[in-house]
Amino acid sequence: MPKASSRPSESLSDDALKSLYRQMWTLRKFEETLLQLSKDGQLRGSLHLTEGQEACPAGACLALRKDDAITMTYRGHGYYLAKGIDLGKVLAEIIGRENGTCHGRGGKMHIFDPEIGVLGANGIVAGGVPTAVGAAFASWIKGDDSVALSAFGDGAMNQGAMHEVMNMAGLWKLPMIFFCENNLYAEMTPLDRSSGVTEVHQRAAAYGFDGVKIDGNDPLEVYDTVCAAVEKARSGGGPTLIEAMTYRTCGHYQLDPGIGSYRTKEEVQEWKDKSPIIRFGAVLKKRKICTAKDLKTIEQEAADLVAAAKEFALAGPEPKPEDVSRGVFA
Amino acid sequence: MPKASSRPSESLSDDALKSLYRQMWTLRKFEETLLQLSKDGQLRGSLHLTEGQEACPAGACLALRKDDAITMTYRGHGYYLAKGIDLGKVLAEIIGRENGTCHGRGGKMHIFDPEIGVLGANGIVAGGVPTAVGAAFASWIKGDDSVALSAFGDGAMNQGAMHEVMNMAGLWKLPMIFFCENNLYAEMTPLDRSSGVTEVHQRAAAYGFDGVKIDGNDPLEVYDTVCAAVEKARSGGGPTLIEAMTYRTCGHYQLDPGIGSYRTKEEVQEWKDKSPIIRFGAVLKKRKICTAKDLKTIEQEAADLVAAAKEFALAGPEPKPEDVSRGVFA
Amino acid sequence: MEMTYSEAVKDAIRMEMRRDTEVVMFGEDIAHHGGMMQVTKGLLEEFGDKKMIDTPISESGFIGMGIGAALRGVRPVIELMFFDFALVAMDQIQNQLAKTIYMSGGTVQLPLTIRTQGGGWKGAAAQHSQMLEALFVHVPGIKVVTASTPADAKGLLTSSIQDNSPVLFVEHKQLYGIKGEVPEGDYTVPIGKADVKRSGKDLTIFSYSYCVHMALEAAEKLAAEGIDAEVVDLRTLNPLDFDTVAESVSKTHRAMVVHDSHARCGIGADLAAQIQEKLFDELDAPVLRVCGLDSPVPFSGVLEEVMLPSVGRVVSTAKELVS
Amino acid sequence: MEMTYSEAVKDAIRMEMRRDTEVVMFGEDIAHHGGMMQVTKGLLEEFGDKKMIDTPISESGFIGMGIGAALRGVRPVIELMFFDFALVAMDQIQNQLAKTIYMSGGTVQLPLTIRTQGGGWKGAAAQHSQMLEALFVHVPGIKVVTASTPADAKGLLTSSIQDNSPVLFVEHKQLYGIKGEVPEGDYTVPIGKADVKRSGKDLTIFSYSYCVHMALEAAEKLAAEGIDAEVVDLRTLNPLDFDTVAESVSKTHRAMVVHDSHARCGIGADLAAQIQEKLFDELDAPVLRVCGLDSPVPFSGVLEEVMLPSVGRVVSTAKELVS
Ligand SMILES: Cc1ncc(C[n+]2csc(CCOP(=O)(O)OP(=O)(O)O)c2C)c(N)n1
Ligand SMILES: Cc1ncc(C[n+]2csc(CCOP(=O)(O)OP(=O)(O)O)c2C)c(N)n1
Ligand SMILES: [Mg+2]
Ligand SMILES: [Mg+2]
Repeated sequence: MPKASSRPSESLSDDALKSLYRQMWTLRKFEETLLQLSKDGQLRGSLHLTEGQEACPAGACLALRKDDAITMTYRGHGYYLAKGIDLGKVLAEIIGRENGTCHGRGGKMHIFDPEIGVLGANGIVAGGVPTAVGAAFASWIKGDDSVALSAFGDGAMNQGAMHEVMNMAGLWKLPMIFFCENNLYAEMTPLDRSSGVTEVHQRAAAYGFDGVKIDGNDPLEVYDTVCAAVEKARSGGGPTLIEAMTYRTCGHYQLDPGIGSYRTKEEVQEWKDKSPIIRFGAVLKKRKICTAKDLKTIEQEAADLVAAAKEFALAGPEPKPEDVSRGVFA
Repeated sequence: MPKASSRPSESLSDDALKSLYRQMWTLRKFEETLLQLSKDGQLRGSLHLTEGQEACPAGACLALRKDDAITMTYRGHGYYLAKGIDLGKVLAEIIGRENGTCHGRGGKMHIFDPEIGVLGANGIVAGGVPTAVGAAFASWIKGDDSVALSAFGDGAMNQGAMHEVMNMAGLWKLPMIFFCENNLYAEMTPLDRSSGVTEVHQRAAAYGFDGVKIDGNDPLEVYDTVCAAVEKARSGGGPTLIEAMTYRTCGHYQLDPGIGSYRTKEEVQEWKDKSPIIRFGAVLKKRKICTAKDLKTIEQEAADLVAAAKEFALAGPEPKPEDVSRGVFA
Repeated sequence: MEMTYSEAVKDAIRMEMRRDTEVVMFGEDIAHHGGMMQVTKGLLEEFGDKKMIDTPISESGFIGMGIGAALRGVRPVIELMFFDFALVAMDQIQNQLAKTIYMSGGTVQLPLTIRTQGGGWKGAAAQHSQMLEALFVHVPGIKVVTASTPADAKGLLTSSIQDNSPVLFVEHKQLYGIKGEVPEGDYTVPIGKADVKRSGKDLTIFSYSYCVHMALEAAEKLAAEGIDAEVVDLRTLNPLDFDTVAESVSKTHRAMVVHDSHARCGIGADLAAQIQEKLFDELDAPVLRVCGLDSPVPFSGVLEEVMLPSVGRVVSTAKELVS
Repeated sequence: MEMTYSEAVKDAIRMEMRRDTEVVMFGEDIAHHGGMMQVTKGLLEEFGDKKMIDTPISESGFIGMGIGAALRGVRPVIELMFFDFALVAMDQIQNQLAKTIYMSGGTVQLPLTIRTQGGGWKGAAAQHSQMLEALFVHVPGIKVVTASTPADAKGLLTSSIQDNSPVLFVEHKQLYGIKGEVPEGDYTVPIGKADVKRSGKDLTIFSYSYCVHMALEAAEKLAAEGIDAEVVDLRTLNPLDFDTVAESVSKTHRAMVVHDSHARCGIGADLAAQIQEKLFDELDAPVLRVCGLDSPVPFSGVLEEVMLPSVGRVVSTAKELVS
């Protein structure tokens, strides 16, 4: 597939662009808060942050309708946030409270909110992709025009389940967007040590649909590309594999420094300079949509949103021990 | 990959060519015997015959050394025969006798003879492919020059495990030959209803190695192609995916008429006319290597081999009931 | 109306597809061919190819897709051709399907039925003969349902399809041909209820699926020798109807379990553990088991015969129990 | 020499790799990074990249490849990062690996060890906390080995690597940091032998892996109340050392089982069934169980705490048992 030729992003209003910027900051502030909560011992277990990859979820979800479906990974905070999940409730979930999105049962790797099409973050690499393809399958069966998007990493390309559902998506021309965040590493393993073909988007040819490689650190390019894929999907044109080039400037999880053993300081710094938030801020300034002060204000708005969410979450009750077995079945 | 440009088959002696012809007849006679045993109630369970596909195993195994490894499917009789398994013992196995290759425990879907590199027929679609890739992996680890070949059907291309090991074979350039017998159907499902890309060999590009499509009903073309792939593999050039176009002129298993519900009489007849045995016999005649009478003689030799094997097998004892739990562990 | 088990299964699917337009079937060769066991023959013609869908050989993929479809208003009935093939899809079944409702905090429903068949005595060897129900009882989140008669097959499969949680409905190779009276029209049998298939007072034989018939046959033989066996068909293995189990054991004070799957960590072990734990004082003898031996299913008929349970083993174990 | 469990595991691998050039390790991030649990750190430097191999995230593929490699003179030691991920590779583990020796009629050897780790109490939730050993005991063909101490870890992993049958060696998240005396140099502990970790006369607590420590702690508490508990570490779950089990039960006449995996069709059920079956007359009370509850592992700490066993539950169950 050639890169998106139409640029729907050009018709985004100034407000929409600002809101996109705010979305990325919200994610960043959200994750900073999670990290702090983890350090404070109020958040259990490992935490997979998105730092440096914010343009992917923000740009992709802006191209989706509320009734479109998404699935994502343990590194999926950005997607459900941008899809419109309640910030307070999801933060409560991540600290295991009863007022959380999933009443504290799921936790940060397992966020569901089907009302807005959030069909699960996932702890198994590629594990949630079939769910999304199943949602696209449902649209195809019922003949409605909703689409599904699944976000996953470059490492997920080598799981069997991914292959199986890509084939079926291609076979039936399902309204599906495979959104690969190629951040060049799977945990500590660089792409060229896990796959003979490092041009991930080329895999699409094996399934008879289009693959495209884009700058995943430009939220507008992400938005335009997903818009094109969505349009194609809604009109029966079948799936698209998008390879969004990006980089996590943090470690794989909170205890991984992310620098030293498998990535050099220079490499990480290079990508920090290409951080989507900084870059997009510069664009907004250059296009005179925001002053430096406006940008600060937006950042602050994001921080305030997250602060309120944190307050809500921390005030939430713990689940009741006697309810432990509730919800094994519907 | 372009089709094999060198034609090692041109230097096969007349005897070797005759033996190739005999090999195909041996398989045919072997399977006719199995079918008869099944009808007579002396062979249990379902039986997946190769009728019409004989050129694939005969041509492919001729290109292998004894110390090369193979795996195959439930429709794999041709491979272990051509690899040199003891005919009597394997027939004994298929009727469940103690003197069978696997002492009657494995049965027809599970034939092992590691002495000659036979690492298992398999009941799970694509289930044995990782074993073969593992054998290639062992060669790579140990730095020896043996190769591995796995034979499977078009339907197997859509299993996750296949994808995973193709990627690793490509990544490490393992000495591996993926041999796909594209007989256009998986059970009763035609290829174009199971895959968006019906040109199976094109899938190889997704893993960074060569794919080639050949006439799988011509044993010499099969031989030449496998020779080229083996040479490449032995010299560190990595894997090849061979898509051998063929057709089973019988049913999927002994109770499937194979005509009517999912394939027309005409379609099947068309392929019967292209039967590799008939075609190759005509070549031998045309090249004046055999007279019509010679061909009959060879057919008879094959029949005699199988008859002797049958006699051996039927004379074998049943396993002892009290030994049922023998061999769960080594 | 008399019909075969296979017809009863089809009847349930057909009626549910007619009643509820959300019901969609998919699996390998189920539509055009009507299924390897021919259970779904004719349904494509009636319901069309957006309701009866042939899939590629991608069990992990299409079972996983069932989850997404179920979360989006489809009620999938998936045919898994052989029980053994569940293993290629195990992550999607046990890490995803079984955990989704719980992980969502009970905020989603997941109406999905997997129909499959297992069992031996066919010379199908180690990879086509397994009964793996214990694996699905061990990992919580999926209801595990079996049926030994055509009527139960219709009633329980109907309930399974109507259920809003994932159900694994396990059929058996040896059962498709058996005949029995099946109620016409709407007919459900509740999930989670065992059934006393034969009443008796000297001991209870617990079983399910095909082995119920083995137990009933053994009970007749025992009756001829003056031993009166009760036969309880557990039917649903998860959730287990322990009330019925307890009632029977409290009456007979002697219990055994018969199944063709492996013994270790099997359903018989589970039941024996629960019975002795909760009804220790009721027991006049240990709970005994007649199960498949702990080896893969051998190909040889002679070996398969001894590896799997038999009426003879059931009878002799029952005698040991009452002696 | 005192070392951590994690160091003991590494010691076993390193010694076997030095001793036997056929031993090769592979898995995700095990070579360059030294493993997510850092167990294999430094081995790449010593043995090179044809002995210590990082794989893609393709568990089904590389475990399957282990089979072929093992049949061709390699002795693979495969790291499966989390026990939960066994489910993506289940066909290769249970339909292939577990059955190959039997299906070959015992004509092949299959020396392959899968090392993995499970267990909760970490807030890792439903897909990263499972102990799935019962699934692998149910389907025959794989030896299932656990170790609760650093010494056992070294001795049993060494035996596992030397074994010519497939072994699943199950470690536990909670164990890596514990310290203990470990014999230097060659040291093996035989597969198939349980170990009395504490001798007692009033009841026996059977356990394995991390929960052994819970049982020992409970035993101390019980001792303070005048109850003398024996603690038997089963260590190998398949094949099971029933002789040691029987010896202990014949002494104490009261038994219970503690594990953190699910109860239904679990190891505790299996053991309870066997004990009551074979030692009915020895038992003064039913065999009781303290297990993980039959729900997925919840994320919330409050819930995880009650879902998993605890010293408190072990103590109170033990008291119930002797009362
Ligand atoms: C089936 C499975 N295998 C291994 C893991 C452990 N694991 C968690 S994240 C990860 C790396 C994934 O890399 P990638 O898909 O590139 O996503 P990224 O983390 O870079 O966003 C691995 C191996 C897992 N969760 N599931
Ligand atoms: C994992 C798995 N799924 C389904 C089956 C049932 N099955 C046996 S053969 C077959 C068709 C395979 O087709 P193909 O790979 O083209 O090989 P062919 O039979 O045509 O030689 C199927 C679906 C199986 N054995 N294993
Ligand atoms: Mg990545
Ligand atoms: Mg085929």
